[in-house]
Amino acid sequence: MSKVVSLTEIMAEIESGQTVMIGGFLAVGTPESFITGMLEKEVTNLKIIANETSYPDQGIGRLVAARQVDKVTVSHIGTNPETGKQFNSGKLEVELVPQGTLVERIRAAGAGLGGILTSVGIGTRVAEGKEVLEIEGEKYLLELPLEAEIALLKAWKADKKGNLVYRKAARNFNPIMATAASRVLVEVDELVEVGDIDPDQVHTPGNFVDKVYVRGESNE
Amino acid sequence: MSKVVSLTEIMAEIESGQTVMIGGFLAVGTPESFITGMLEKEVTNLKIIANETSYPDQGIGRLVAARQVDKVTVSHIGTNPETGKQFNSGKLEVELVPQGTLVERIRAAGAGLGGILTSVGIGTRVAEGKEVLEIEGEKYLLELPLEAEIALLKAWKADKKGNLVYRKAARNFNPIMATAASRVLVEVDELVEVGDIDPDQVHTPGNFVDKVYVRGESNE
Amino acid sequence: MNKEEKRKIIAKRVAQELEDGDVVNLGIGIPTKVADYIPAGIDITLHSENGFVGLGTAPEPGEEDENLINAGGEPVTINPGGAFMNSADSFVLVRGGHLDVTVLGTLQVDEQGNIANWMIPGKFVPGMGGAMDLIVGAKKVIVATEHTIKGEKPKILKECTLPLSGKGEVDLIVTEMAVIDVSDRGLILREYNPEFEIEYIKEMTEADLKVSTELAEMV
Amino acid sequence: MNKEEKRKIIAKRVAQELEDGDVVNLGIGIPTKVADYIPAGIDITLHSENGFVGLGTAPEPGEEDENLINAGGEPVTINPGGAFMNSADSFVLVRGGHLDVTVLGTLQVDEQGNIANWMIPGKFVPGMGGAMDLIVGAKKVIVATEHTIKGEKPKILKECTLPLSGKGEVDLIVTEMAVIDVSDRGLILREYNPEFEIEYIKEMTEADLKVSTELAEMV
Repeated sequence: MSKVVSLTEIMAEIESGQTVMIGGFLAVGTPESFITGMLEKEVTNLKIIANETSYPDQGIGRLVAARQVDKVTVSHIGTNPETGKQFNSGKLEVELVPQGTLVERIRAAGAGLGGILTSVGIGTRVAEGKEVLEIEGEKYLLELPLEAEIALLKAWKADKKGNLVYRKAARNFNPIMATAASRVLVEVDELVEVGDIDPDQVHTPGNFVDKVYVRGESNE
Repeated sequence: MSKVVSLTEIMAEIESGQTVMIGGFLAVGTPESFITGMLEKEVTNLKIIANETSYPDQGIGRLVAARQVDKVTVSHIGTNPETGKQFNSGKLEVELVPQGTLVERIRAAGAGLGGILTSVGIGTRVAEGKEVLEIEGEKYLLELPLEAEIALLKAWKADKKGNLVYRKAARNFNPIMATAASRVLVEVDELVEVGDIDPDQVHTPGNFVDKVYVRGESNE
Repeated sequence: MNKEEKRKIIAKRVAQELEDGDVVNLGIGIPTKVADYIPAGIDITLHSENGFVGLGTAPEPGEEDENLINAGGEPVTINPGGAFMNSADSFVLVRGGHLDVTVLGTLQVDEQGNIANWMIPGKFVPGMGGAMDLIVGAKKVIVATEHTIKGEKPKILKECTLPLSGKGEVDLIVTEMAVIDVSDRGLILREYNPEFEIEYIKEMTEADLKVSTELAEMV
Repeated sequence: MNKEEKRKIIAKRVAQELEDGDVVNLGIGIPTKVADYIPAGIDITLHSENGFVGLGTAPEPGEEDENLINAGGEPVTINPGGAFMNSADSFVLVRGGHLDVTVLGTLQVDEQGNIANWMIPGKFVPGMGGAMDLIVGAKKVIVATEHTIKGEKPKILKECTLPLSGKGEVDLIVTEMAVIDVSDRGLILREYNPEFEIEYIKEMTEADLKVSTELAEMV
């Protein structure tokens, strides 16, 4: 019943063309072993949902630089010139979403909500093509859920049931993405026994997690 | 700069007629000292937002039994016959909300959202009078935010900055209500020094909390 | 068959519907008893909507924890590997497709899969608690109920007369007499308790009950 | 006055706007420098939108923590009493009325309080990151910016020409030349840097600049 697997087993789930959420904020909290695995497996035409596209030599940025990505749904691309270049030449589709709206749309999918109303983006290009609702004189955008086939996450500690604890600012999008994808695959620094994590201090309950890979374990 | 105060200072903030959120689930996670204080102060005409009305001799139920409440917005009243009696005789207004919708409406207020869309309640009395939106063939109720003037919460540990840690099933509505009221007043079992709580294990950051009362402290 | 025997038959049969790895929420009453009959060798995670997964057995007398109750207010325990969460996250789990099965009692259920279990207007208005969320959110909704009210009045109706808790959401009905699938073609009697004649079961069911071509005895 | 001097004047002046107990988010660039000038004796909590409150100073060289960066990707520290949170909760804080002040740089700002700081179509499209959320969510929006582009071209306009980040949300503009209130009556020059003539400041401002009856020198 252990959810702990090899990197090979993780990689077997990732295919070209998938919509993939990847945790992290400027590569902090990103599962770098999974990114390396995807580079080696040469999966292509990925649609990635993440906070940003990181740097060309780190995290998600490496997949962009290797031209394995068709579309990114992110809040920022400024730290990765490669993203801008591919976007300008029409090789990469970029959907820019305000950061708070982005994570709330992911949460909405994970929470089974049909959408959320936010005033962020009203009066800007973000509102283009979106339904506007007026409630008590205030205007709100209807923002729709964002879900994925796969979530690739990074945590600090896991137990064999998949309970997760994140570390410092590496938490960021990871716990929310854990709720919003059909398959949730996690890279961790450390594996502990079931019962070692205080139930009051679990950040992501194991039932949201499908597979756990312990970083640095031999790839059996 | 310490947020720790006496029960008298807490009670000075609570007035008749206020809309008050009270944490807890069947009195587990409810600030009983605050309830006792409200009974003694005899504040009346309260509008209470909570999971349920507990039992007549516990938690929120005591305020109902003492007829200090005009309206409750809750998911359940079955454990407190006094609530049902006052409701049937027209002395108490009861708004029943599905539990998940209730907490999500509170969260929406705390999160600055204009509302959320949920399919819970579609085809039932809960949908009466509410706007229904259809998105990709699926029907959703538009549920609006619920906010309060005061939130009365119970935590296990606090530091002097108001960082909170909850214990076991006493967490329930407390962390969400902490985001949705103008004033957030918390009863805790234990006070620790600033820095004693690992920043990775704070459940409610101190900036959401206005005042902390340590249960059992002399009422100075 | 007394009330206790009926409840045991129902709880035992519902337990067999659970599959290894399922996350399950058990309602108050008969559904709570399902936990006692989970087949050995399968790993079920019980969810308690007041904010945790890994719900365990009742504590030994004197070992109760004042901070640890189930959604019915009873003292409980949490298993190793369990996790507490706030109520918002608890219903993220319920509504977001992360709950495999919910088992609920009911006042009425009908052949369209409608369920009414939260109020009798003018008489009894406890409220829905988390039931409406569970009914909409769970992948599979199992109604665990005595077949009739006081051995006389059908609870399984052509159409619910009480205010609904959920519309078209019920997948399976388990009673002391029968296991009934709710399908597009209506109610299908999949299994029956041989202590009852099929004609009697039909009589005690207001809804039209089609007999499955693979009808079996309840075990 | 070189770029570094300008930035210092701006950051120092913005810091004086902060009040004891404020929760504050500082954007990248000049706003980040505001932290260096927070007046002694007031307690400010800095929020970092990548998921924590209690943002501290830069770590000593060699003391960097790979899991602890600010929203600009720089290594930082967290103060005692700080708290980490996930990105959803981080923006609950931002949007829900829990953030007292946000300080942001900009490309353009105008006399209606509009701000444009996320893209130059066809040229430069970094994206908005968390800026749009901060602009709508913070109780007070302070724009901290050099008064002009390269000492020549006004940034404070009658109407922004670039795509907006937020509409009518800016409360205060602080530059190396001036402190300007955004009011219902338009832009009000509240303070000026005596190194610049008021006429020159007006000239370097495309928007109409009304002089406050209580005009003071920037300190």
